[in-house]
Amino acid sequence: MSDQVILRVAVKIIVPMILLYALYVQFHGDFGPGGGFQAGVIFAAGIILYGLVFGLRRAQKVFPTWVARLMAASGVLLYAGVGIASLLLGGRYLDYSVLAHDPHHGQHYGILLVELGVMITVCGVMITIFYFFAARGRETL
Amino acid sequence: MFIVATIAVVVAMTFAMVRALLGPTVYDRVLAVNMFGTKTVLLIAVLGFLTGRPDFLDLALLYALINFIGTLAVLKFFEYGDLGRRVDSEGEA
Amino acid sequence: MELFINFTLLALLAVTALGVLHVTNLFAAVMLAGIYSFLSAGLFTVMDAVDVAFTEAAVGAGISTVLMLATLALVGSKVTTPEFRIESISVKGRSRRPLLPIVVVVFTGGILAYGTLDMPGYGDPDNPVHQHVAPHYLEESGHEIGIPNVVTSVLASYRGYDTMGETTVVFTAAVGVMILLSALRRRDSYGEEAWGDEVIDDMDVGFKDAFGETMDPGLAGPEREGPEGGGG
Amino acid sequence: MGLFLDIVSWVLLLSGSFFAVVGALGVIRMPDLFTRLHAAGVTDTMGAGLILVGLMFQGGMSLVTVKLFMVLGFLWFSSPVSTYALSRATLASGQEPFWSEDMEIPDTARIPGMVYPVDATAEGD
Repeated sequence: MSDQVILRVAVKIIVPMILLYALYVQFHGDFGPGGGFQAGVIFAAGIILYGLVFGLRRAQKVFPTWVARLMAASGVLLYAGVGIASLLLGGRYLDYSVLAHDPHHGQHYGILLVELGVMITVCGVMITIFYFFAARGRETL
Repeated sequence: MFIVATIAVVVAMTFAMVRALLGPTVYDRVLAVNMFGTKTVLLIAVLGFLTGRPDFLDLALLYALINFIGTLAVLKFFEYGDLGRRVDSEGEA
Repeated sequence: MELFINFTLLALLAVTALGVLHVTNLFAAVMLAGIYSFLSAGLFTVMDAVDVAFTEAAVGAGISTVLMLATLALVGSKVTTPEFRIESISVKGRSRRPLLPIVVVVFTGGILAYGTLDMPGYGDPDNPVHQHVAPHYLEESGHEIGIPNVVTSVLASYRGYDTMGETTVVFTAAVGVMILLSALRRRDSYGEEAWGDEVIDDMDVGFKDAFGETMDPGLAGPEREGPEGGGG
Repeated sequence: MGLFLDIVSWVLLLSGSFFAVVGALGVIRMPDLFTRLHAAGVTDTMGAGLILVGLMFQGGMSLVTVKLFMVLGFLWFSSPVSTYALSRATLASGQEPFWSEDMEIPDTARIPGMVYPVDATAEGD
């Protein structure tokens, strides 16, 4: 099989756009449709597209497995940590109003952090699952 | 006028689906699914104008970006039988 | 007009579902599942559930096709034909026809459809859903939370516990996949001398990087055979 | 001016709908995959393009138009690439298009390792 230049060039152009769009979905989620879960999935889809065309090994150089696993765990940790922080600041668990002087700002920070946690976890989980499945597939070849 | 466009898109979707159901080879089905994705992008865009809320365009944008991935995954699978390989010979083969 | 679109999309959805059942090639089923996802995203859009449609778009079109294909790579795309299954059942003694499942399914479906007759109409403001907390969310979200998208404020703030549980579930799913596939790999490694597969070695190296050098010797692959030239 | 824009957008929408339906019809009616690809290309370029440009006229100078423009850009970017990949994979799988008997296939268009019926007949002679 000769090399597929068209495919690789196209993917090189479109992957950054997908990643950028994931960030847009993440941070625009307060105003329009979208949020952490969708953004995480889209980000992971970008990495997966890269892996599909450039191969698993190169994708794992760009986005190492341990990073994906670390993300999967640390997102949940961030989410729970926001809850703990609001406990320590005198509120109830996951009550973001105490995170800042103004309850509105507190809610903003809280939602931002929580959505970030969701995105990090979902992205890490999706990429981890893809890596595992793709690696298994290679064994059966 | 959006109504005409909507109906046309829905009819095109139906045709694409007939091809997906009939499709003698798997590649016909891939083609049908790819076309179905494009038609969904159009449907969402037109629906946004039809109902007077063009905010739905984010969704159309997402489909336009993501539709590509499924198609590529399927094709790669058929050409190489697995998803983890690089798409040329110099990679790992 | 919206009725027409709804009906057409629902009819197409039903046809796709039947098609998924009908085709015996699992690749074709995956393709049709992709169409199913597109259709349901369209329906969600018509029903104004843009956030749900967004999720469907991202997951259905992007990830699930890839993951289903990856699964097919592991299990193969052959499906056992119904004739074969009937034979395998009749071997046990009584010759059973697949009539009973159909009767059960039709009966259950009929009961469910009958149950929907008592439900309030779609979008009816008298729905129980719209009576209790939903009005509060809609009216108070503006000055309690202060962000324009009510879905996000419900998801992340009012129902923060639920979302945290969901995130944990997603994380648990990843842990489950890792455990299942790692266990399979481990069993393989006892029997075989070498992996013959650098990719998995790479993954093990990543594992070591993340969690230190203390690894179960059964899990760790053999030494990597020098630097590979690929990837560049 | 508003009426003029409306008329332009109607014409674009109508012709786009026409191309979408015709292309979809072609996807059903065409005999093999490569000709079907051609028909699907009509819906992807003309159909989607005209409909989206028609919607742009309705959207006016706003963010909506920018988004429509991006959608159109991505569609016109990704759909030829996936058509290319699809036709390539189909060729590699051994399915052959309707070659005419004496058709010249240039070397740049050949896929290494694939046997073309034209060569087979030439060698046979």
